[in-house]
Amino acid sequence: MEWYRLTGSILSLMGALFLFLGALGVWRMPDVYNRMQTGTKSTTLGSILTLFGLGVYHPQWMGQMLILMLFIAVTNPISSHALARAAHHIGIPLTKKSVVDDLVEEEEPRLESMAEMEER
Amino acid sequence: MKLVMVLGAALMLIGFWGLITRRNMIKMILSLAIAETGLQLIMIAVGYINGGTAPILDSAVDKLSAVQQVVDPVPQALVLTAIVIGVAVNALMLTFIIRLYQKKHSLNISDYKDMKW
Amino acid sequence: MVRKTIALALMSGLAFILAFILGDWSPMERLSGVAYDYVTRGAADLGAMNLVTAIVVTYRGLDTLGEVTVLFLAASGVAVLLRRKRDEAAATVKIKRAASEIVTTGASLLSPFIVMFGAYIFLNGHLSPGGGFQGGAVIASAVLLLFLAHPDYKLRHNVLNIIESFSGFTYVLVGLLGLFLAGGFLDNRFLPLGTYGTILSAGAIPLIYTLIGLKVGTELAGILENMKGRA
Amino acid sequence: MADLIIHIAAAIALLGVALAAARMVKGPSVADRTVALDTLTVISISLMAMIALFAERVIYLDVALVYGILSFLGVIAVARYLEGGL
Amino acid sequence: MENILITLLSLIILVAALAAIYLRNMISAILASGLVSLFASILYLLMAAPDVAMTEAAIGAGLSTVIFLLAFKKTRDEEVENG
Repeated sequence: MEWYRLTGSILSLMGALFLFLGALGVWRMPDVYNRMQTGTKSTTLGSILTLFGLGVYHPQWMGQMLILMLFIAVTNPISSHALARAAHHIGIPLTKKSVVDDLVEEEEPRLESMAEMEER
Repeated sequence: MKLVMVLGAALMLIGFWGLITRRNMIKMILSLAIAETGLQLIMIAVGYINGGTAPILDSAVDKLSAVQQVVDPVPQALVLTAIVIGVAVNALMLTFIIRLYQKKHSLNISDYKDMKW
Repeated sequence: MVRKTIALALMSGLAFILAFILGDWSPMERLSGVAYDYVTRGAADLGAMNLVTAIVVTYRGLDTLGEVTVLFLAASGVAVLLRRKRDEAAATVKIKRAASEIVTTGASLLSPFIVMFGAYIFLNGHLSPGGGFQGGAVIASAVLLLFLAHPDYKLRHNVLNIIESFSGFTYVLVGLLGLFLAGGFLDNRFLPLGTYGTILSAGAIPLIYTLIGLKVGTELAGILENMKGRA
Repeated sequence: MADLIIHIAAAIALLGVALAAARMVKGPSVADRTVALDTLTVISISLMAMIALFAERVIYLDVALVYGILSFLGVIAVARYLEGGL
Repeated sequence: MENILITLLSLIILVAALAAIYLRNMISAILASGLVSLFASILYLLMAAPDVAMTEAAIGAGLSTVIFLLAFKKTRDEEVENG
């Protein structure tokens, strides 16, 4: 038993746990925004850990794994940001338990200016 | 792999069922795409050999005994082209639907009776 | 519901046929027939590691030519059907919501990488999975990302048309070269086979796959642009 | 031992796939379903890498690479449609 | 392991296909068909067909979803315009 195999497999086990927790949050959380948070943040960390663990397990594959991790780290925030903005735009309400909504202050003036543009 | 064949057959049945019973034309194209996926799954499953590996002869496959190790590459080549053609034909059908909609402003297939005999 | 009953009858008929076919089917034990030939001789004959590529490009190259023709017909059908008249185009100008800064920055950052990745895929078609169709789809996805980030992004049509016609013409020309200089139509052996397993090997396969990739990419991008409509 | 741990990791990731797919089918609004699809794509990239490890073929990773760089397109498309910008 | 994987993926594909046909909301149906194509891609990978899996991933991930969305939007826009 080589040490790096054990290290890599334990790393990817931790990553898989984070993936599972992210999916559990998607199932259990009360509203869209909370689901989005667990479903993207936690799975980003989980997939990066899993891929890094697999790269440690199989050192010849580390290059591809690093590229894959880079892709995930770049693309995942973009998609979650676009989705959150869209959900806020179409007016999906926040759950009763949440306390702040900072995007409202930013969105309101922009919405008004858009309405003006459409009138013109 | 029998399971995948059953899955492909079930997908074909679901797709054709949707194609017959749905009235919305975009839904019908969606059902047709699902039936297509089922057919492609069946074709790939036909070429599978138990314990086989991908037909790409790099260092992981011994070149001399490759015949005993790899799966059948011919169905894969067929399905490869079928997928690309499928998406182009779907786009063409959706274009027809857009044109029909611009004429009659309806997506319901029952409103188009011009060709009924 | 007469219609549902008829549909149910049809479905049960189809299910019966499928069950009849699948009932006594069992997986193959070993390769046989034409697949056996391709696997045993393909690598040595054509110098391609990826046997699927060898079949798509060379052994069944005529099918691929037909496939590219179907794709071309579908793309031009979409273009003809969705062509707009002048007054119609002026009437339907709409204000679309601009994408946020993160999406536009991400699009301009990522789309060159995606195009480069598509080129990598179709240049390595004979060594690893992938090839012209996948690479073309990836390139069309880069165009799609630009469309999503900039709603009124315009492609240059004449460049697109030139690339498409040039690659289609050269594809047939390479096929004819194979017919005259080597064994048959679309034979790849009129170029040297090179060292097995390097990027410049397998004769004309990288060239043919590059042409197919360009053609598929421009056609899918054209379909996308026509369906999006010129704002 | 190490092999067994990787198999357990794959099983745990599969449980996650089942949960997110359940949200995908149930989800009351379109945004919920899109979030679930986003989660599923990220999990399935890891799953593809694990399948490559089980099969001991490095070339399977190319599929994961393609999916990794293209998977966010569908989610962005739906998001842009929802906010009226497609 | 592989058998469990194939069984679970097949179940999810079946449910997603039924959802794609029976959901009232068209966007949800399009998303469900995207899910079918994603898991079909993993099944292709399990059946040792990486070329096909790559094609399905490249086309199912972005292109086909977007083509359906564009067609749906085009048949919706004008409805609003024309009352």
